[in-house]
Amino acid sequence: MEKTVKHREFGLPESPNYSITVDVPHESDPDDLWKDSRVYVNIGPTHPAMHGALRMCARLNGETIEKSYCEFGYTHRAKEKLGENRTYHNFIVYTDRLNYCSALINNVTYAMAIERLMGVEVPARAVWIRMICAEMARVIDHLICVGINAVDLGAFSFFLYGFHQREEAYTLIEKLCGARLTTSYTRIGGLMHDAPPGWEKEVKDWVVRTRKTVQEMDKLLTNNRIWSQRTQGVGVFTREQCMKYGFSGPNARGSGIDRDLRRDQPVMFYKNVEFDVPVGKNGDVFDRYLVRMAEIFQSLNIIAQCADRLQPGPIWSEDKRVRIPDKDVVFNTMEGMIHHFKFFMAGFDVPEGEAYTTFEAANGELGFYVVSKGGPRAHRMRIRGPSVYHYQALSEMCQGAKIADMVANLGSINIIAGELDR
Amino acid sequence: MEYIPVLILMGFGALVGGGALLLSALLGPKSPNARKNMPFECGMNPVGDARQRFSVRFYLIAILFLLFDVEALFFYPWAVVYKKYLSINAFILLEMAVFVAILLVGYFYVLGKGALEWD
Amino acid sequence: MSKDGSSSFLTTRLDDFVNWGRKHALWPLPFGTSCCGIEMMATFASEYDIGRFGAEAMRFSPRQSDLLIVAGIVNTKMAPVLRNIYDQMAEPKWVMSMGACASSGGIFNVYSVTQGIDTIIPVDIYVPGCPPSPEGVLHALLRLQEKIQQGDTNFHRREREAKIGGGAQ
Amino acid sequence: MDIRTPVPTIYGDFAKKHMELWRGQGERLKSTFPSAIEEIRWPGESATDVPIFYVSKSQLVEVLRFLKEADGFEYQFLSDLTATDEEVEPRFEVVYQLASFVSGSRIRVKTRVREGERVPTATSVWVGANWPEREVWDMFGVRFEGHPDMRRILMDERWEGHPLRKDYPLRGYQLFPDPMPINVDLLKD
Repeated sequence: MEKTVKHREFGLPESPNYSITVDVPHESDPDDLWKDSRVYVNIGPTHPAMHGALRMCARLNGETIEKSYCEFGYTHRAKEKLGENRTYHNFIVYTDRLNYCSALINNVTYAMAIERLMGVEVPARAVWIRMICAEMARVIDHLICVGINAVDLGAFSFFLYGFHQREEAYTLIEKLCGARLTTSYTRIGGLMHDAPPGWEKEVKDWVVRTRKTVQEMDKLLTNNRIWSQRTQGVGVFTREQCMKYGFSGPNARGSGIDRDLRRDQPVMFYKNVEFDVPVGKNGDVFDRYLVRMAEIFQSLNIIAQCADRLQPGPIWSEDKRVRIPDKDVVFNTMEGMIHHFKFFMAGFDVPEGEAYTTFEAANGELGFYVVSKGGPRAHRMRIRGPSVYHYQALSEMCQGAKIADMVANLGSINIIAGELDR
Repeated sequence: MEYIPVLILMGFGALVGGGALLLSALLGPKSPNARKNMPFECGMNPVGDARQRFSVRFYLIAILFLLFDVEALFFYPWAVVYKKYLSINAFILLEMAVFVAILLVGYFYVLGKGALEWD
Repeated sequence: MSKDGSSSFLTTRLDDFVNWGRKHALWPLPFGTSCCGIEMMATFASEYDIGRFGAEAMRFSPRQSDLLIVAGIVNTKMAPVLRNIYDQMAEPKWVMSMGACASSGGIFNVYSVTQGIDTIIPVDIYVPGCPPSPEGVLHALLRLQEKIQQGDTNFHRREREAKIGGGAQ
Repeated sequence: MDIRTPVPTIYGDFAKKHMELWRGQGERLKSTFPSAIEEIRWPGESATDVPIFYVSKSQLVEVLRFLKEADGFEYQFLSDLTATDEEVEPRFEVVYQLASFVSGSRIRVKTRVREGERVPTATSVWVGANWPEREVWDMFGVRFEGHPDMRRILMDERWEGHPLRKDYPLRGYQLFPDPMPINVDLLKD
């Protein structure tokens, strides 16, 4: 690839002219005062309304968007290519950079995908902790999505309330896995290490405080006249459109599609936990906001139930292929040290096969399609990010809407650049 | 007679405003280059020229705002002397009512003509 | 201003004063692309309030900002955009490269990621961490303020070179 | 101990529960499209979680439409559309992951494509297939016949090479002086 740029070359290759003059059509006829010429505007990667690095180019007639197309790929980090070049154990680090607002859900889904390929059973305590982590990640993801949606439409204090609860959740997650955002907590066949003693007690206190705060947030915004006028009837997406575009998660439930993978396709212990699935009616920004707020309360109930059922027990599966030898065995015996070395350097072999494992992530159906040809590395690691299918519908959703409504639409479908560009 | 404080206020305002501009012009380093003079388009290179014809609606809304804003301006001197003259006779209220009534007529005319509807 | 670019007593006092003024009013441009953007939001939010250090006025246009915080990965599609934004910033400008991805490409040594934004723009301060904790970002901000006070950032170097170059023409 | 042994906490006996539904669907599919279905891999015999139907390229869109609309199938949800590089001739396999809300079952439809061949687009069946097809073109170089705007989606439009191919190096990037300007003719009616 001779086009490869040397590593330390400073600055971009210079280009002769900076403003590329493309002839923009001026079809405004002089006699019609009311008809103006179309404005071609580029709401580019660095824009407060564009979460992460997204880009929308639109043709405007005054304030209304007549035609627009969206672009992404500005944070493409080649995770699928890395999936083919990293062992299954090393790839865990990349999974929590997918949807970085709820990193734990990606870890749990990836661990499940590989355990399913290997037929590995994880002990009950690890599954219960994984469920608590997944639901906690869902709560903080909804908090930031609804918060940012409110900030884009002007309600800043609503965001600060949500962010405070998020910080408390961060401290709990930091106690659990040492990192606030990029957790990398689950392992194939178990967890990194056990939850610190008394952790579930603190989780339950956090649940009580968060429930109170979210009720306050709900009072602050739901009956707020400005908020309902800015969001009701805006960005309406009907059931058929959602099915056509492959919507899933809160965006689909906001339009009345009653589907939740935790209930329809139960993994882990979601069968023995009661929760119901909030479904909206008319699929506008307000309904998606209400569905997310209701889901926060449901997830808090699930966390409380899981925290009650947590019993002490092993967190690692007994399967020899994935079980990392304990430290004293590694330091004192030759076999332990060799096993430890081989496990981390060469990686364990996953038997040949392919599986498409999906889980209800915070903003939709997150799927890992893993094809393994028997080696320590995947032959193909495909990550199905729900944001791709949601962002695809943005130009149809904003057809004929005002620019300000486009900002509300984008905030409501919760696009995360990490899992959009992979 | 007591216009000195007003002059002081205006002078102080000019001083702060002008001073800030002067200081930044003097102390501020200047290094223009082609990419810096390009208009900011969210990081992209701009396409076409910015001289586009805008619809008349924007101009209409601007003029209407100007009109009612200046109307609000006239309330200030009236409000200052309002308390003193009210004790003499209540005619001051009638004067302002007439002024507002005339502008309300204009407002309802604008509403009737539908100038405030956007599309 | 003596020939070799070192400054006499009077201008040192003025430079100190000007640097003091600049360091306490660093208006950031949050160039948040990926995970570090979320940690940057946590730094701006009420818990680790960056407003205590004068950097609260978050500006999204390069014309009104002094400090470009590149939080998150800059891949090959984003590099020209970053270059445009950096060039369009008004002159006293500094760059904080937040996180491992911005500083060195981090764990993504792949075909689409520029290995460190210092191959694209001159950087004043690097913040380690993936993502760096808000305390790390605040520490980097204070450290940058010290550097501005001492006057050994890229901007000051450019200014001195311009003076010497100016003198030579 | 591999994909065939069900794991209770992950999908449990998903394959056993839907097995006879899949068998029935497989038979009906083979009878309605005798020439189109080249091969079927069942979860029990081969190492996969759901049945894989290998469909020939020529009748791909009819089979997908049939799977979507025929009663007894109702796979209205296109969960994912991607491709894999098999390195052996025919090189690429385009994969359609379908899910049904009615029966809750999932199946996988694959079609084998040689280098440089074109696959009929599925945007007429699901509009949501538009961007994933562009991504398959960007990453693998498999073009889709009849696609509204076949452009690169992840990489810059001036990028050379298709990164997810097995012979493409992991490192080494190409830099461009200017970002892509706004594409005005995409915005014309």
